[in-house]
Amino acid sequence: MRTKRLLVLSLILAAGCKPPTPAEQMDSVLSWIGTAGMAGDAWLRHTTPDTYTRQTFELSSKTLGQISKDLLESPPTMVDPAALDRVLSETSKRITRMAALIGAKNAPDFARQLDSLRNDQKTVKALADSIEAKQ
Amino acid sequence: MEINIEQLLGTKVCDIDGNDVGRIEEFRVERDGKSCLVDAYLIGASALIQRLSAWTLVRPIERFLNARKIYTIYRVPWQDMDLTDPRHPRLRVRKRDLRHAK
Amino acid sequence: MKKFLQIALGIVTSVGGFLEIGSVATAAQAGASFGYKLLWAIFIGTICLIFLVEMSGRFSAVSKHTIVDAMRERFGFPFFSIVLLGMVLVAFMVLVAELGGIGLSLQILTGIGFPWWAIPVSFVVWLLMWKGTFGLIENGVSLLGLVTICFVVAAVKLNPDWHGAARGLLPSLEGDQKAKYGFIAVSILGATISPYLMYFYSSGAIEDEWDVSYIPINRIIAVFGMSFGGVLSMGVLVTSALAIQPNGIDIDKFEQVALLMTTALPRWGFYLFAVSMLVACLGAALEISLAISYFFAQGFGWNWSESLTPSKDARFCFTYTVIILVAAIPLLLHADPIKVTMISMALTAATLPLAIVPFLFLMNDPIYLGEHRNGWISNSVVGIVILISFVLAVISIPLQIIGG
Amino acid sequence: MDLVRDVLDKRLMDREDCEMGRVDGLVMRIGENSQPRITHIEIGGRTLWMRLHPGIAKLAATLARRWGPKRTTTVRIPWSHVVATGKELKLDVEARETGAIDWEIWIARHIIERIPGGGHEEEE
Repeated sequence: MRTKRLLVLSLILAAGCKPPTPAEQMDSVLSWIGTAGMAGDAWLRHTTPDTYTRQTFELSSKTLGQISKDLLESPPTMVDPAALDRVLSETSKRITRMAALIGAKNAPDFARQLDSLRNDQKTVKALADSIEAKQ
Repeated sequence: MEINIEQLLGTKVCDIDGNDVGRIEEFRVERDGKSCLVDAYLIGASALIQRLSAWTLVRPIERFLNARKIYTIYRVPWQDMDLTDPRHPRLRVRKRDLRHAK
Repeated sequence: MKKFLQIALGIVTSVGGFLEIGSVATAAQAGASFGYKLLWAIFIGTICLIFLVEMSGRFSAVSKHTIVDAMRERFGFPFFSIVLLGMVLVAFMVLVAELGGIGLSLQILTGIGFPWWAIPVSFVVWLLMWKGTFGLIENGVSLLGLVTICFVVAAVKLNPDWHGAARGLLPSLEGDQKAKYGFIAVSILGATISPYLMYFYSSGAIEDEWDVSYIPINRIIAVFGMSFGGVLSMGVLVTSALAIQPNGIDIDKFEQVALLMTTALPRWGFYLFAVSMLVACLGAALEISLAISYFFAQGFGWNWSESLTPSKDARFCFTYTVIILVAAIPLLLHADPIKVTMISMALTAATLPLAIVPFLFLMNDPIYLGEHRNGWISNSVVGIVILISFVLAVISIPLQIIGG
Repeated sequence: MDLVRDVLDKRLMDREDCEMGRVDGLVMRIGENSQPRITHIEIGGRTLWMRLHPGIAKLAATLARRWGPKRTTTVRIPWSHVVATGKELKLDVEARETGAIDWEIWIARHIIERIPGGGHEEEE
């Protein structure tokens, strides 16, 4: 009797485990772009070791890729999915490229990429805001 | 017959007519030299409070609720307890003839 | 003079031992997601902890019993075994989180992933327990833990808005993300009010042979040690609110927390963070392993003392050996220490009544404490905070699960 | 004196103030018309697990047959050996001889002593 009740309860809980909303997914995307940006700034100021920074960039790009894949499986209706796909994959690629630049200790190129990353961040932010506004 | 008192603890007790009296919560003993003799059994919720030495916590609540006797405690002398079936202890007297302790 | 030294050492060790992965991760998360708004959770948690630690010391000094001793004696084995099961399960999860914290600190320093560190780290923790004495663990590691003061330095250097921070000390409700807000608040309360600290503290009072004359000393140490400790947690939260939140970062990985002090202390921030976490988690891992072994040993009446040769208290040593060994397994399987931390902190809050309610009974027991038993102020403060934590936990943990 | 509050679950110390466990159980002898008498103190896992559930006791017994010291009977100490009650119970016995610390000795000999730095259980 008791096990049956537990089973029902866990089923309800499992059913209640709803996937994150597009707005929440956009927040995670922004969070990881922000992480890369902050880690990049810190690296340019010589405050973090190379290995850690590179690994953080790799982690950011990996996580970004994962979230964008989930996000584009059922794209939010309020924005153009193609535009979203473009900016997300571009950002993810940029972060991967930056990870390689850390390995090469190429600070000038890295700084330029970091500026572009800030621009990507603004674009994503605008998209995220329009998703949130329309919800 | 041998009984483990920790097994007896918390067992429900009936009186001679089969009425519910309460649970055994404490054993009052008399130490006499090398031996230790059971004098009485304490039955009821108040006996539990006493066993947990929790009167200092419970009294203020009791006073707050303005209820003097919400819990019971019976002191059953050993002669009045029939333990031939340790799972179902029975009193040899009626519930209304029991003495409230304290 | 001797008393003064004792007080100073007591305060210093409480401060040095205050932070661990739970308090840092929850405070950093709170700051990154909600700014100063959750400072109140650290505030009331610390007040409750001050009362609990003072009570634990007083209980052992007066009754010459540890809390666990008395819990078994007063409530009997069946009830005790429920508390034992609950406490040991939660403490075990916290231990996994602390070992993971050491591993992660080493990972950001060396680049070698934390699962590789699981075995070496557990071995070092075990070796310190095997060879070390209680004094070494209590004083040595906590003294090193003073490095965690850097979190407060970082917070002050970022010029916080003191008015905003003061407003955060008052509980407020969050509009948008109620479930997340509640969950982080619960985790902070769980991280601050850690029952294992009480068991550790009361066993320490017995190992150091305290008596009634220690009551004033104990009170001063509890008040100052724990409130300075609470300030460290608040330092983490404020630093995170000022350095992490503007970047839009929502902390769910250790790599993100590692950036905490890179803006405030450009030259040393990163390394100070890594070393602080390393030392703080090491100290906490030792304390928790000891607390778990104390729990078993005192509950079952085995010999116990951290200062004996292992074979003189074989079952006690056997317990921590097994616990530390088993705690390495989830890390070897890549369990994310930050996730384990957040879950175990929330579970700590949810199980607080199990640990604290029996303890309040003991603290009012005239047989154990005589005239030194609790007054109504201590009872109500602890009672209310525990009730708040429990209610918050019961509401927000299911919401968090449903929210994914 | 109240048995449950003042005796059951208290710590037991032997003649040399060595911990020998806790009062896990108390045995009472009842006769037809004689006053019930506390005859023994029981120490050990079997009595403890029985307090939780007979099933757990059975499981523990099965496990103990595979590992641990070989002992089939519960450790019982006659009440007449109780010297003093109070904070703990002081007994006029030698812990080692009663079997109350069989597990302590078994774990010391079979596990702890085999780890370097564990020391030896028998040395003073």
